Amino acid sequence: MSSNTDFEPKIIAFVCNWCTYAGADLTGTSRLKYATNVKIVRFPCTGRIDFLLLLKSFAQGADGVIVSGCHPNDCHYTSGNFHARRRWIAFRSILDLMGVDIRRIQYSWVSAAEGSKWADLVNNTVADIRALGPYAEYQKVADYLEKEGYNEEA
Amino acid sequence: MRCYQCGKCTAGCVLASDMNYPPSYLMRLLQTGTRQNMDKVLASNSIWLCLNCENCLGRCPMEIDIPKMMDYLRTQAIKENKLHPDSKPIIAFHRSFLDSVRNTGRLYEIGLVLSYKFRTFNFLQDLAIAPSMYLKGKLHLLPEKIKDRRSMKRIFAQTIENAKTVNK
Amino acid sequence: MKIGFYPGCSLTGSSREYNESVVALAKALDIELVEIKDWNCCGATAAHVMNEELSLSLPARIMAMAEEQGLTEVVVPCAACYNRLKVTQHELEDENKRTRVIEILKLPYRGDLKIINVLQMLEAYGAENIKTRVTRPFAHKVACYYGCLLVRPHSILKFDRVEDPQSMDTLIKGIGGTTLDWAFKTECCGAGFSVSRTDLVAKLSGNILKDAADRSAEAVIVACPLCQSNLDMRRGAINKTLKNPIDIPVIYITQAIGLALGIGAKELGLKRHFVTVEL
Amino acid sequence: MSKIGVFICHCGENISATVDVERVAREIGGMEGVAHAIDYKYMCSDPGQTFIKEAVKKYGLDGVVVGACSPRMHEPTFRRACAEAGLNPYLCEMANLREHCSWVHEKSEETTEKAIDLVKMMVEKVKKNKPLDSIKVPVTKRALVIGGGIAGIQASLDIANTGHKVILVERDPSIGGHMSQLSETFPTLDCSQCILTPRMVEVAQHPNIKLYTYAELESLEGFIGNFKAKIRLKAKSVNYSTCTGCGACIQKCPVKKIPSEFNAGLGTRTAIYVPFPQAVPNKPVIDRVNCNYYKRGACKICEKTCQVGSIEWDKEDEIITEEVGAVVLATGFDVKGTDFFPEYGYGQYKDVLTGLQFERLASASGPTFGEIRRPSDGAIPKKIVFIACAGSRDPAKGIPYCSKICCMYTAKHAMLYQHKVHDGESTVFYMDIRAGGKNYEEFVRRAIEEDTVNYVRGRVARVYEKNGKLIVKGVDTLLGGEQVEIEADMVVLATAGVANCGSEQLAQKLHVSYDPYHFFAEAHPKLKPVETNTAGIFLAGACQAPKDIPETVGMASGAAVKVAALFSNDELVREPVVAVVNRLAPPLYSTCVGCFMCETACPYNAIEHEEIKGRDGSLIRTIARVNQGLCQGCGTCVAFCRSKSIDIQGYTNEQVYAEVMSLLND
Amino acid sequence: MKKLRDRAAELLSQGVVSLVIGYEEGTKRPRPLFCRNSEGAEKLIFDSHCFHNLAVYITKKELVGKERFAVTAPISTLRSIMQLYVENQLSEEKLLVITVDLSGELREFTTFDEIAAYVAQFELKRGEREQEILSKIEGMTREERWKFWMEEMSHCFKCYACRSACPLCYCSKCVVEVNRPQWINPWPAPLANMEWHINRAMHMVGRCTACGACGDACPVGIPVDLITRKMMEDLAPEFGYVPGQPAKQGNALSSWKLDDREQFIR
Repeated sequence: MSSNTDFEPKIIAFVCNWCTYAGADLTGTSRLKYATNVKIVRFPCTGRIDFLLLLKSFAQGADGVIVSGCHPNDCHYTSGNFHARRRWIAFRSILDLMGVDIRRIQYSWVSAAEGSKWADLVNNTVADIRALGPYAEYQKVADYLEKEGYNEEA
Repeated sequence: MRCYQCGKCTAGCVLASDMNYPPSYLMRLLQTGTRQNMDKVLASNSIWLCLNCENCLGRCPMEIDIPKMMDYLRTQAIKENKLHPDSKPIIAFHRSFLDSVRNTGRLYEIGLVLSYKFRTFNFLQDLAIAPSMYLKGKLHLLPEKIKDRRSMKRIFAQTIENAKTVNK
Repeated sequence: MKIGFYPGCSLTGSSREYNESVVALAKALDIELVEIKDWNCCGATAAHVMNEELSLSLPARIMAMAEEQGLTEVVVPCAACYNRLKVTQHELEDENKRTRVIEILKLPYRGDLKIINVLQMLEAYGAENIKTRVTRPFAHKVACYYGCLLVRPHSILKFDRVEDPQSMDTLIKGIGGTTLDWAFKTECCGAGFSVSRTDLVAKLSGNILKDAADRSAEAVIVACPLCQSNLDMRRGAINKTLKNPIDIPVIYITQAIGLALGIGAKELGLKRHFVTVEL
Repeated sequence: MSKIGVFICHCGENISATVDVERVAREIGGMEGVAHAIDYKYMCSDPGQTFIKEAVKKYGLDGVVVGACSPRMHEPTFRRACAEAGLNPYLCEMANLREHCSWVHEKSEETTEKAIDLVKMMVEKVKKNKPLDSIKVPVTKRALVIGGGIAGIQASLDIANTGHKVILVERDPSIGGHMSQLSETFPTLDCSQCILTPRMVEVAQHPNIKLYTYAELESLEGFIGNFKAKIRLKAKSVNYSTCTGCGACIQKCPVKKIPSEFNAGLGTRTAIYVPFPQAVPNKPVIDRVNCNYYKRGACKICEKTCQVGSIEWDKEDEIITEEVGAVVLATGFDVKGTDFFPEYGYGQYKDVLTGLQFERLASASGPTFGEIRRPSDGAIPKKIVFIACAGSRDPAKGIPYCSKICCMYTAKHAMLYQHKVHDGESTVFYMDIRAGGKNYEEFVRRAIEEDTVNYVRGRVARVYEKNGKLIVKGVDTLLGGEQVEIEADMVVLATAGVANCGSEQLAQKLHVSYDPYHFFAEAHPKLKPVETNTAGIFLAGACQAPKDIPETVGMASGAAVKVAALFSNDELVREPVVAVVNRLAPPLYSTCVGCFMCETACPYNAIEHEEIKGRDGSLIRTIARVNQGLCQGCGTCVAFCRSKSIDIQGYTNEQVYAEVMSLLND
Repeated sequence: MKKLRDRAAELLSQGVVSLVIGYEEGTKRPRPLFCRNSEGAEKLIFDSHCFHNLAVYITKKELVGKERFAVTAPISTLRSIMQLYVENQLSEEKLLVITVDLSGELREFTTFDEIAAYVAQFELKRGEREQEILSKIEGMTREERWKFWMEEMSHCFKCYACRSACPLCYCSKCVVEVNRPQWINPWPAPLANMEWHINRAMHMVGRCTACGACGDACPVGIPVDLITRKMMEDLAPEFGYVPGQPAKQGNALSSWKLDDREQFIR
């Protein structure tokens, strides 16, 4: 599986506006390079990130997901990241119970000053997901869903 | 280790002035994490003079359990056989004490003292008070023994003696 | 009132008078003491210094026996035993340690036994009777000496105040005595070094006695056989380290209260002290 | 179908060097719903913006996506351009092609493809964007300042001097706070009262300041710009409009042995009293707990003495309501008493003092008129020991933090002592000397070098009394842990600064968060030190954490500027990025079921209960409603809502869903 | 039982309540009974077989109306009632709760504090069935768990019986019915089913009282109750909540602690 060197994972990053988005901006202004596989979706706060969005990402073909926000105590909204952290603890626990591969969701705290941490995070996550291979297990069921679903509707 | 060297333990320690290293200094030696300083600690008399009176723990702002640490260091010193001369009578006393408990289930004070004297060759010690102790009814000539002495043997076999064999 | 009783080794030997006074006082206060059958030594400092599992197993056996014999509350007059039992109970709240100790003991152990010291027993079950039965008020100025093992570690024992404790003072005041505000209430007397490092005991106990004497105490009141024997039996060695020899007696709280209730000096074991008691 | 205009910027060569911008524009131009797509050298330049404005008009665009730098850089620029062209600014979004793409990748096919994806994502988002109006909230231009210490005084004066009305509420009978109790101040040793009292008088006389002493905040409702404060005016039992402040009643009051709060318990006061001679207002109140009349129903000597008949026995507490637009919290701190320390005698030794008590001894207005004398016997102490970090930096005592001011005031105390008792010996036991501040380190060195204060590094284990002396058992850790024993005549504990009593309840009344030690929490530890997480409520001084006078005054002025800035607008205009609870036609009204889990999740207390009532006035349902004045737009409630009944404007469920799907569906 | 019937009849005839929700004998097991008059109360039963969670009915406005009503509640129902109260769905004025305690005595609760105190004596334990299946799942590898649940999910035909049976699924519009965007596809297919159950478990964090009603209701026997149950067992101690006890500072997900676990965060 990991020998599949042609495999380019699709990874979506869900980040907060105030820390990680700004941190990724700093990666840019510092001209640090990272893999193109990751695309950033901006949220006001990690507290806003809906767990269903992560599920939908996998269903629609993502191989990995990054969720990142402000370090504890640095949240622009004081406690959004704390709420998010709890939600993730619960989410991970449920996913693990259901047998979803939780290694494919990488959580992180990246501050507005951690441009290089963001680059490292992206590169490491891409490497990790590449080693895990495509999330075929999930996507297979997703494809099945589409066919079955439409059939039923028809 | 959380010690920030305020020194409050040393300030309140009743035997700090008799120790090679007072408690706070000892904490600092441990904090460095070097083998060299660990050896210094194990070979010091501080760990043997500590009375476990717990004044230091009671007052420590960081709630560091120094007495417990001393317990550990003493076990370690015995294990590594790095013993300060001051430890000899103290260990001898403790061993004699435990021997008595192992054999009878209770402490046999005369037996303890005799055994201690054999261990230390300090035959003259306390000769002065023994007769008056006897006269005041404070010494039993025969040991009191509990019935279930087998369980004592088992407890000792599974704890302290077990630990010794492991160490060998 | 019926209550479990663990005398411990000292009370059967070098500190017989403590035992005698506890028993005599309990009788006078209508408290029935039920001695734990076939009790063993708590291991004292020796076990604690030499091996942790041993230091937990010995007290655990005592408590397991008490539980087995249907006792729910046990009074432990010796401060050292009291401390070992309480600390063991606390340590055995840890699942792993408890399992291991039960395995060694081959006895069931619940850990819900209530362990109290003599002061707690007198406070809880004797206070009223003492008040009404005092026949010979204890009109003396004394220094109450608590030592280490009765009050520390506070987080586990949860007894009295950690510095400047008051419970013994309250009892003494209750029988008409005056107590000193002094500095060495909870300083260490040298405890288990009595035999192995008599020199250090002489020094530490000397400091204690000197402060009490400086403040003109007529006696030192204690609730621990180790403290008593160091301050009393080792007086010769102590006085050698001091400029002026000190002759104030060291008596147990149970003896002091016993005297106030009119119990005889012999019954209270006062004749067994090295320093003559004339109170 | 949407008509979206897409504008791809080269950013000179910053983007075009690695991204094939023409291809991006070309491919995006073919997307469904895109009416117009171009690339240009500098979109943010005047000509670039003109392209956008003209395209909006020419193609009748209903959405704009600018693929350029980070939105954190130029989003306001492009939104303004759209607004000028008549397009609602919230229909314009930016794709971050520079920081998140061209600068972080090499020139390659993938880089261009990623750029296309990023633009596509924003096109899909914009399709779901809705025109939004910025939120306007009216502002009541009066401020409420709670606490009349130096922080409250400074904040009140600064706000009042900008021409706005201020209501200053003080719990005690006089303003002045702890600063009025201090003797001299570090590092200049100027007299505290001399610099403070003119400010106190200024407060009393300022036409813009309404002063309520002996009063406490009862409740606060509303939100930024629109608060309603209920204030309890405690019964003073003295009519201040007739009282002349002559003080005759105080002279005659028979209850004289009440420990004086102002003198930190070292002096006494009467039951009818003015806390100190320079008090503002300088009129007495009756302490009903200690007054003979209130205790036993007889006495009334003060009434007989009063020439103008100002005593009001039956006066009751009064509750008034004030409407204000902003609140400054300046409730200050307190210090731990000596009874907090078992090892230093549980407070039973009279000559073991707190730092604040020592201030009173050293103060010319204090019980000893500035002479350092022992409270026990009035003797001048020849040996004095100062113990720093008493309670502070002591996790075992529940106070792990550094109280910050003690190092400096202890140095000051030792210095004052040496100045007053020339043959005295002073020792300071310390752990570290924290003297960060202008002229602070120099001040401490002066105490050590010129005033020969003996600094010993180590903590004190015990203090006990023997033969009228206090035996201090300390240690010198710099000598490897050598024990140091001092027979002192007086011991001064630099006890920890703690939150004022009642600060927790006050914080709850105001919905302001607080730390585990009950100090009020600032909105951001670095960038918002005077704001709280409740908009419109600001912090000044030691109620936020222990701090010294210059810092307190600086913070108070900072809070005042925040208030003045708020008051410079008639209306508050806010970004419409706020949460909204959906509303539907009856009988549903909303999909919200009123579980109010969002209420506990909201960091800003912006969730309100809205009662939906039928025509007959009967309650049909209670649902959540977001107060747009309080909501800051974090969206935590949105992710939390099970029935998706709350959404957040600008980041709606539809928008973010469309973004994610656009990245994956191909 | 007699006492219960008498009391219910009394409450109804005196007009204290207008409705008593309880149990009556059913074909296989007791079924819910809604009695509005004292005659109906004669059919009431209450014993250890009455485990159907009646709390599911008490949020149904069309059923309970505006008058005060009573519900006979075994322990699982009491836990659900507490949770509904925490979520502002019940008021003390409208609800009278009756239970039969271990000694067979009738107990009536008029305040939620009383219920909480009563419920606190009962420990929430795994039954034999739960223990058996959960220990099997706990012993599986991640891949095996995925296979296990996919197999189970392939039977699900989205009848939403689990939702209807759950007292805490009282939303007027469920997320599966929200179609802008369509978060979860409403048709039955393994992934949509999986998403639905993950979503259901997430919605139950800090709320599920492990009554088992959802699993009981499933017509094809998927152990859906064990998803929420296991979640509850894993998270309740960590987040500091106890099913059936009022949450002290809000729900487990709407509150947080500074030292919440975060070793999984890079």
